[in-house]
Amino acid sequence: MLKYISKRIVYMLLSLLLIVTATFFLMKSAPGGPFTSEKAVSPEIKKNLEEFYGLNQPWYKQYTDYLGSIAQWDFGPSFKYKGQTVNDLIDQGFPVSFMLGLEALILAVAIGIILGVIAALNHNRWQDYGAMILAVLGISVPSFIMAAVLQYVLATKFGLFPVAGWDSWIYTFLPALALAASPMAFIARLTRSSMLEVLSNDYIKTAKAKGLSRSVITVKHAIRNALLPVVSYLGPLAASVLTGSFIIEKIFGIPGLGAHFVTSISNRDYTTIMGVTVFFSIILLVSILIVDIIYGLIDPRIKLSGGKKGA
Amino acid sequence: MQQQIPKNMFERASVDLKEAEKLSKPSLSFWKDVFVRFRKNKLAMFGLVLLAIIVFMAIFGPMMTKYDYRTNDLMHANLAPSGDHWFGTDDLGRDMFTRTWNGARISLFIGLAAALIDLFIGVIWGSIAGYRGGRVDEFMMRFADILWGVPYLLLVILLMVVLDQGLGTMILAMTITGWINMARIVRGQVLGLKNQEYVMASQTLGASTSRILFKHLIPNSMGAILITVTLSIPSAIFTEAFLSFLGLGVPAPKASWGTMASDGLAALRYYPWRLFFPATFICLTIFAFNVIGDGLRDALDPRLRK
Amino acid sequence: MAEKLLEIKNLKQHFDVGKGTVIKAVDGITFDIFKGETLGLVGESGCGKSTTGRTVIGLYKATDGEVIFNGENVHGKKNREQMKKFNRKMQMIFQDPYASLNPRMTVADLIAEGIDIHGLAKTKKDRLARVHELLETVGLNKEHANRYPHEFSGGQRQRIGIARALAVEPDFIIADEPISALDVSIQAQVVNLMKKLQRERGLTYLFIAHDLSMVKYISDRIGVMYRGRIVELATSDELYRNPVHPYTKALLSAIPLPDPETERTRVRKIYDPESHQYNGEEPELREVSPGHFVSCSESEFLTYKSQVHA
Amino acid sequence: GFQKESGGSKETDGDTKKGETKLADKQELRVNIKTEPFSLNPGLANDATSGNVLRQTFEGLTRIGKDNKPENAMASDVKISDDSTVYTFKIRDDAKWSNGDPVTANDFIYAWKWALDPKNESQYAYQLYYVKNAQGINEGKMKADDLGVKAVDDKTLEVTLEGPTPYFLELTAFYTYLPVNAKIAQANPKWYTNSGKDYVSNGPFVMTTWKHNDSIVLEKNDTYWDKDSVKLNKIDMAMINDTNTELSMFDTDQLDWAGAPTGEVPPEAIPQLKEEKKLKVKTIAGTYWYKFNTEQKPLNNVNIRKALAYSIDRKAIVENITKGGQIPAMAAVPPSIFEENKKGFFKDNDVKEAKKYLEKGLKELGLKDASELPPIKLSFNTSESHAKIAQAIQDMWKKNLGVDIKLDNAEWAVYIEKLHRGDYQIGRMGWLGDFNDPINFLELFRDKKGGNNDTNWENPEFKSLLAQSQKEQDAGKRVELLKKAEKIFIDEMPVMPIYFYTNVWVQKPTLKGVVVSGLGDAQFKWAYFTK
Amino acid sequence: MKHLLEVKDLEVSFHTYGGEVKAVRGVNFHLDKGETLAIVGESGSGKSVTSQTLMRLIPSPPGVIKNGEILFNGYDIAKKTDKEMEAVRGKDIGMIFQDPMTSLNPTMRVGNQITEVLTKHQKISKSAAKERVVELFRLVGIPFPEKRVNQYPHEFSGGMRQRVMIAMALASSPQLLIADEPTTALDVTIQAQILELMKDLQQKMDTAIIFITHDLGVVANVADRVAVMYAGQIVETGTVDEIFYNPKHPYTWGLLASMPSLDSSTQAELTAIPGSPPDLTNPPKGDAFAPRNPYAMKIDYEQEPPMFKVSDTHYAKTWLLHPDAPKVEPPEAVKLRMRQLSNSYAKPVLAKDGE
Ligand SMILES: Nc1ncnc2c1ncn2[C@@H]1O[C@H](COP(=O)(O)OP(=O)(O)OP(=O)(O)O)[C@@H](O)[C@H]1O
Ligand SMILES: Nc1ncnc2c1ncn2[C@@H]1O[C@H](COP(=O)(O)OP(=O)(O)OP(=O)(O)O)[C@@H](O)[C@H]1O
Ligand SMILES: [Mg+2]
Ligand SMILES: [Mg+2]
Repeated sequence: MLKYISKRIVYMLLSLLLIVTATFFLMKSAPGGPFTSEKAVSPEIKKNLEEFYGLNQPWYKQYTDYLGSIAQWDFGPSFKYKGQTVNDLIDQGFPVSFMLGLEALILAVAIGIILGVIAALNHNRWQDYGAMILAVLGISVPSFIMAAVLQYVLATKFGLFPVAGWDSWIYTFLPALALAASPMAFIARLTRSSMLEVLSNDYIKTAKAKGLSRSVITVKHAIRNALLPVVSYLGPLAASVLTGSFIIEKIFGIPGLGAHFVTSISNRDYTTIMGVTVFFSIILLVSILIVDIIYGLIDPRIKLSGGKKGA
Repeated sequence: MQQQIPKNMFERASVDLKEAEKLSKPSLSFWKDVFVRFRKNKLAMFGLVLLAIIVFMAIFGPMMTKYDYRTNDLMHANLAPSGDHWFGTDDLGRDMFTRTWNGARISLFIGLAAALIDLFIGVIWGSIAGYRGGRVDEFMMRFADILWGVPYLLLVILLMVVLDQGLGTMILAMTITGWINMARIVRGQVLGLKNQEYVMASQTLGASTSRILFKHLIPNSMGAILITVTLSIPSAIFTEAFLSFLGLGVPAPKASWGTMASDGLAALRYYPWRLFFPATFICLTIFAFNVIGDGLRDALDPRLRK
Repeated sequence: MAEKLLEIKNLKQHFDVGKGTVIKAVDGITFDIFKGETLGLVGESGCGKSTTGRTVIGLYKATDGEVIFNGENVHGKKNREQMKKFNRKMQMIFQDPYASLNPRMTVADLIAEGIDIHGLAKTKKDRLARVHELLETVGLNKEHANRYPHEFSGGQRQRIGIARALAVEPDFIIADEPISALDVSIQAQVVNLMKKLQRERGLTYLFIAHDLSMVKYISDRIGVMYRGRIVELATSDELYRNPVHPYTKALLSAIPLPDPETERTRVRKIYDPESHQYNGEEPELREVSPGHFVSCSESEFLTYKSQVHA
Repeated sequence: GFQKESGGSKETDGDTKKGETKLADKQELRVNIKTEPFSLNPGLANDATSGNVLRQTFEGLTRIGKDNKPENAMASDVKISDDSTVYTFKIRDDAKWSNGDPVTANDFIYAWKWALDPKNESQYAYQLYYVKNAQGINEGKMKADDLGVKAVDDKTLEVTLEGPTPYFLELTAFYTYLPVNAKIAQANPKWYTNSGKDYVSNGPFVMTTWKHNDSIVLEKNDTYWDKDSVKLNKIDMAMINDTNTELSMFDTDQLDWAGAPTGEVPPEAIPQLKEEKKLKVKTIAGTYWYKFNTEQKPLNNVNIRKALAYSIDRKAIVENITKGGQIPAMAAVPPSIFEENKKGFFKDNDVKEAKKYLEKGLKELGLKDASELPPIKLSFNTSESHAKIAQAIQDMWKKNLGVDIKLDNAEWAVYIEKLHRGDYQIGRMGWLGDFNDPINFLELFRDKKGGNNDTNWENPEFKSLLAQSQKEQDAGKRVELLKKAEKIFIDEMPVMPIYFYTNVWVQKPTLKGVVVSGLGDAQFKWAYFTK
Repeated sequence: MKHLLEVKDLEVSFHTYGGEVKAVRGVNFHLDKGETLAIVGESGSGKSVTSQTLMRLIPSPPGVIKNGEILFNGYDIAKKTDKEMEAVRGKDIGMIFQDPMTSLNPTMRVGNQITEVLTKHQKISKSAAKERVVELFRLVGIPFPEKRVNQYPHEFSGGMRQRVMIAMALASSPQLLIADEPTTALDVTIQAQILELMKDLQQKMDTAIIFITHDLGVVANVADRVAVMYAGQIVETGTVDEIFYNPKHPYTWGLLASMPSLDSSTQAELTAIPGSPPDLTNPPKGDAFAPRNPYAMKIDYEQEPPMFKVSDTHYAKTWLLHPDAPKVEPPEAVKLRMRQLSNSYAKPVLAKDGE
């Protein structure tokens, strides 16, 4: 186990290095720069600015400098927000996004699984079709439409929730719901299909033969096994949900991290691009690792020894 | 009470042993069998009909009105649905009915094209990773992680700069990361299937990897693959809208459901029909694909056949 | 005796199942199989019979030891061509007729898989003709070619599996419990077929099974496995008449016979692995009488020898 | 505790009559500033959002008054030398920083030098280039001490300019010219990154809370010299970057003001708001135009350019698409500067004339028909309203001239890069005046390779007229020169104006006294709520 | 005396895409306390469906009980609701499934899978249940039971898993134990152990056992009575001696003949029953076995044979017992077994309805 994890961590660092490298060169080759503006600055000033930010250095120097400072968890100053460092942006934004994301994730997982289970238990009955229609809505209505419609109907029209802002719990409800809708739908579909598969397994019959009630069988025997495919989907999902969504944060005026993923790129805010990418990638890689470990915990048959079996 | 049975009934009847090997069920080919089963699934058939209607409308819908999708009529902007404009008009006074069905062409094409390409790459990638296992698997899946970690927006911006705007570029942009989900899911399936005896049987016959993948592992992962494909269609439809923002989508004034829906979203409070029609048809299409996918999966499931 | 077709020398197959545990599924077995014979392999479930079979055919990479087939090392480095050649000569029939046929392929495609892989048919017609011929060989008929495995009964499926193995005209077939999943009457179908094929084509079998009466019926010689090792190897008659190793005795004493009266009076011998007095000596396969090998220590060897000759 | 009678308040707000004014108990304004400001250091700010905050918290030598003219602020008196190049400002005695320190001439000098110091990488330092040697210092060619400023004494600031600058007093109200408390800034170089005791300002309000990317809270500054005019106790500035959300928050009483200049009203909402008579509209100094790349075929032909420019129906665009009361632009300089430009230099939607030009242009190009024109691509940066206008114009050109063009949108940075590189044919752009003077619009096109020209157009006569205007001391004559230049510009049509910008917004009916300047800046100094 | 279990005219069908599969077509049998009934028959003949119907475990849909009664202790199980069945399953009736590889939940410790039964049906504490599980493990011969209870199924060999299944079925000392091919996957030594174990328990607790298997040796070993099934029907039933020493049905003959005996020559072919079982969606007219029956008569293709009574306990469903039928010789292998049993009637008689 420990060996496995340390091996995975080495892979993680390697992946991270590759992500950083790819991002660096993509960023450098994208047209425009941090000082691109409709009111062009004079070449002298531009030169000064570039000098200040080290952008006049040859690329390999810039690249190694970036790597060096990333290794020290120092992402440098933001180009877009003067006087703030990228670390500041992450420190301010991430807790907010994380809270919201966690709420959404819990919502998505809980409701998604419940819907999927209900649908599977009532295969081809109205509950199944109902859950299916909800899921189709969730899948085919993307979060930005979901967010706007929820906001308009529940907040603006009926005043049940605040329109926007980030204050108390009540402010998190709509954005979390909008954020959760699509993954919830996918989880429901996934759970349903794997539940159906699990329910046709022999050990469910065994459990019935023991005289266990339907609910006990569902909870203790079926769901756990049906969750495996859901869990493997959760890794990448958790990473993107927990680091915030640009569109949801924009619509609901939430001071999260998600905005920086998009604005940093439109602003060509190089340091922020690198910073948030590194941050996101770490979360991504860690959550994939965690998911793999959880997978092993749920399913004792999965061995974490590095998966080198005779093929 | 016992009725009398004629004596000759107790004569030996000749048994044709060859006859005994005969199967009593009529022979159906795999696809025919699938089709028969599929046809019995009412919901799936409904989905098929729905999709057929949508495709029909995409082809003929734009011809049903006297309007075209691009001519402005600023004096008649944002009209609610009426006898003249069945789906109303948009903010440039263009007929929403015509635009909706024009958009259907693009969105359906893009949805299917992207889904198929995702399917192609994802299935091959995932199945090779899962089947080969070990270091190959590690390498391939870590590559997917890396691609997932690099900011998509940057990738797309660069694509746009390097390549010309066009259908090919757009589809490339959509599929550059789209296949990863599929790959993950197929890999999981293959991991479970590769130790099946029929795979081993094929190995002992000296089958090549590609043969094992295409003849054995992939056909038997169809269920999960179908679910994922039906999910990648809406995501392609909306990715196109997102790409339009970056200048990579279909160029204005051409319409697509995705761009119409995001345009309509801004007008939600005032001209809700501008969101309603494209969004509804997206939902209906996805619904159709989902029930068709479910039906197909059931029809393809060997455990359901007897 | 006839010439050796297969030599297995000190074959080992260990599985690393993580947490530092290694399962020694096969732990140093040595035996030969002669051309045209059937070697039966019996033993406790989980003693490594299937693993032996799979390692011999190269589905697993052996941890140690050699498998020499027709004078060539199976596990030696080989390119694809050599591998393919080998695959034509050695084939396998699997235990589970349900799991070993891909449910999404027609019988024709299943049987023709080997033909396709090895390019044994020039034309489509030729291919079909071969499939029909094979179907006939295993007692099925042409109409079955376009059907799917689920449409067949277990015995028929197992025959399809045999036809698939025969398609590449192998010399040697490993049959891993080919009849365990079948009911008695159908077992007979399959066993008859296997015997017929052996007569007609001079096939050599490694026949793995639990059912000792069936094994005895089909095998020329029988190997008894226990915990990854061969404990006794002899001709079938000899083994049944003069079992030497206590595990073999226990095994034979446990065979239920379809006769209620004998069953009521059956006394079972119980094997206790602790009963051997090895004194730290590694037991070895020793020939207690011509062609009769038993795994034992020096001291046991003498006792066994005297038993046999008594 | 706000006193009802306040001597300092010069009530001129149009829609309240004296005597009726009953102040509400709660004097707290909630506005939206859309995004996190780039920087709240006056020397670093380079964006409207920062400006909107700084304008409330700081005060320059002058301030744009309610009448849209600069009036004395920190300065109690200004003397201008005869050649208009030396300005002597007397700083008022009661000018204080929010921590009680007096505002001195040195605070200005410190702030300006700091902004010009290349080390401080201020992107708006060029706003100070009117001051003698500023450019040289900023480009690192001169020492900071060479700057044409002098503290005659603590309260007297003498500024020497590069040349006569008729609009210099407008400039001193601009945020780059704001002072900074030198004592604090020297002690704590990071004083401006957060609210707190080091964030001192000299304007009507002080910033008390700054939650980055979330909100800013301003409170009334008790040390402000004109604090009696200030009635608001508090301004809450939210950062909501979504127009529909902003309007919804206004509708649900989470904001008192939605729309320009701090925020934005969604164009789709405008008709209804207009109907409900809620919408406020104010023209501002800004022009929305399409640039022609005059070196690209067929746009190198002036007649083709004119044909295109004459044949679009600007009225239809502003009435049906932008809807915010924008004024069709048939000139370059906005009417808030040149009143008569409301009419412009040519007729809107003059299809007949356009066709003539087209014919002429085609003949010059040796083509028979519009369909033979080389392909034309109209580029714009991604935005819904740009896209709509582009589609409307595309349609108009097709209908009116039979010219078929392609549309091409791009992400902002990519687009700007393309434009600056000259890799375009027709490109959308807009210009919002930095100060209320025609030169700000015309000098963009002085040099072919000037940073903001992009059209590759140059005209010696135009150039010389601009140069003359800079030297002209007489305001009337100067205007004549500039008008002449504009005429040439429109004749040559390197840029096709479409409309003049407006600010549209909605505000609480009880909110009064907010001043929106001709440049579209908001000042809350005089704002208050009635009962 | 009342029987512990009495199955009358049981008919079970599955509604599938291909039509109605008549898996069980009128099955009658009974079972007393402490008795072992072995059910043998071809794959797909409805053995598992019959036994699972006794516990109401057939999946529904698609399965339905079309007809019949299952009287257990006098109550009709066929009429119970699912909720009521929960109290019966695992407590009064225990079941061992055919496939030990898939019948245990792979993600749950084996110990817990058994504790579940105990806590459900007996009011005992968790720790008491744990102890009882260890005891059960010892009883079924699993070494190191204290350690083994905390392992997962995949860590057990097939034989051990099967023993876990048995321990589970025995946990609450059921009155009826249904064992569906419990030893098919096991080698003979372990099979023998398990058979002994079951007999042992039966003696202690007076359990009735239904034992399903293909292996006639096992049948000879465990059964008191035997039922032979073919195509959803019981075609012959009798005491174990009657079936082995005086079989009457040609299918039973076929089964007995196809077994090699340890001393049979390896040269002789085994006598297999040719062909494959009938399609139960369309059961043939007449005797379902007719197409594979070398003794088939014309009537076999026309009319379903009635049940003939050969002795008080021995019934067979074949026209060969009809007085008009020609006398036939069973195959050689069967003839060797045949002996005259004392309780046989002089002539088979037609059984009365419901017997
Ligand atoms: N791929 C594998 N990974 C780990 N352990 C394995 C693997 N395959 C087999 N084993 C283990 O090796 C041992 C021998 O297994 P094998 O399947 O060869 O037994 P067998 O003699 O064929 O048993 P049976 O009669 O039940 O089929 C078992 O303990 C099994 O758990
Ligand atoms: N869920 C189901 N759906 C449809 N048909 C079914 C189902 N379960 C069983 N059957 C059918 O019922 C018939 C009897 O099956 P059953 O499992 O009882 O056979 P069996 O005698 O136990 O065979 P085996 O010896 O192979 O276990 C078979 O024809 C089978 O196809
Ligand atoms: Mg095995
Ligand atoms: Mg069964």
